[in-house]
Amino acid sequence: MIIKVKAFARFGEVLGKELDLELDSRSDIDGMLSVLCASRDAYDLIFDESGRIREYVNILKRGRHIQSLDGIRTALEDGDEIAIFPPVAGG
Amino acid sequence: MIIKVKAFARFGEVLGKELDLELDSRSDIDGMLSVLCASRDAYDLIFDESGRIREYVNILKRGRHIQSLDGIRTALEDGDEIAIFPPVAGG
Amino acid sequence: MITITEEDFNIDKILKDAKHPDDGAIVTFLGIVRDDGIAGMEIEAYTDLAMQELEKIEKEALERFDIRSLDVIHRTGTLSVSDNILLIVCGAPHRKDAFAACEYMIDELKKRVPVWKKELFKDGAGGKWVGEETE
Amino acid sequence: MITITEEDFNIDKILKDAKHPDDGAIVTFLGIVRDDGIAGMEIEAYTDLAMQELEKIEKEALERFDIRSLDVIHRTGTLSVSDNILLIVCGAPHRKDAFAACEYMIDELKKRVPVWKKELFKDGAGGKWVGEETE
Repeated sequence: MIIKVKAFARFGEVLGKELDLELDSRSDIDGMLSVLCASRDAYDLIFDESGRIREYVNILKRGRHIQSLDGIRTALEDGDEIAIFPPVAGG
Repeated sequence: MIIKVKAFARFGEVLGKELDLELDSRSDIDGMLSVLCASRDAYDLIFDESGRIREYVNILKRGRHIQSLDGIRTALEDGDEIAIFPPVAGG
Repeated sequence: MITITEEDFNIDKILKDAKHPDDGAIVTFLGIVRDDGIAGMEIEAYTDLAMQELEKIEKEALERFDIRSLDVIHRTGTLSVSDNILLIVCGAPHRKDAFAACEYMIDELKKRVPVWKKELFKDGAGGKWVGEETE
Repeated sequence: MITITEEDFNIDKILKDAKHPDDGAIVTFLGIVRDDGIAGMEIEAYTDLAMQELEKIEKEALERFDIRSLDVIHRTGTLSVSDNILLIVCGAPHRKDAFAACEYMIDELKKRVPVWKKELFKDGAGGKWVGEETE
């Protein structure tokens, strides 16, 4: 299946601003991040030393924070849009 | 001597907006008000039943409140500008 | 800058002129004639003293808050519903100071600056000075 | 109305359109690029979600305060020092509500709306995303 990933601010510079990821069906956020963070830079941006997602990383599925869904176990479906971004700083 | 009086808002409508009063030299605010409030309407606007200046009446000599000078005993000089007005309501 | 005038104003131009490189925030208060079932409003000012008092309040605000500019334009004369009455423009590095100084200016203006407003009745038969009910 | 756009805006026109007969006060917040020794700023938005979140905040403000209108324009793209970034315009019968709702909008916007700013260095060699120091 194809998942659209949008990354913003510095995350967009490291991960790419907008990409289509080809994932196994029945993948979840965790699986998507493994593909997305294959490079050392990308991994360090998203994960801390103990392999946990850094506190300031926001991951949204179709506009909803994954914390309000099933966290990194949130299931993905073909066509999902995942947004990933650092703390907001508009205005 | 000639004293310039400027009256504002409703006071201007009753007393006249701008007038030159011819007063005896050595007149004070009290003397000026006697001349200015010769009519019943004018008197009632400025004075209460007991003959005191109503609380909401502002009288300024050359931009200074007469309370910060000598009150109704504030002396006048030829060419003084006296302003008289109700509570402000701008903005 | 403090201005008392019968003329309307161009806010875009005033904001452009107000901008200072240190500014990150510009807060603007625009007072307009509210339709309280009136035909319009007549505004009178004791201009000399009003200018002095507005300049005094501006100085106080510049001392109290970290702002770069504070401009005030107060109109006089006869205005219709929704017409501009008053513009306050405050530029500051940060927004909290800009908001606070702008509110300080309008609050003090309403208390201290010799300006009066008369609500004009719709039937053309005179009007009522605002604040008269307290007299 | 909520708008996210690369275009600059005409504040006079927006204020004119915002006016409602019930309004006595219109408070405006204008965010501009502050010269912190930078060449300018690049602004990026997650537009779909930013629109949704701004509309949500607008709705909250309309419920919380006695206001008639709350408009927001947020620009994106590359901006220079003193360029307009953000405009918030709030119309209300009375000024206290207009000030409070305008401040509510900007405070919540800064916390919740997915927009990011990159300060561009003067030598042309890249820049720094605002808020990065916390990462």
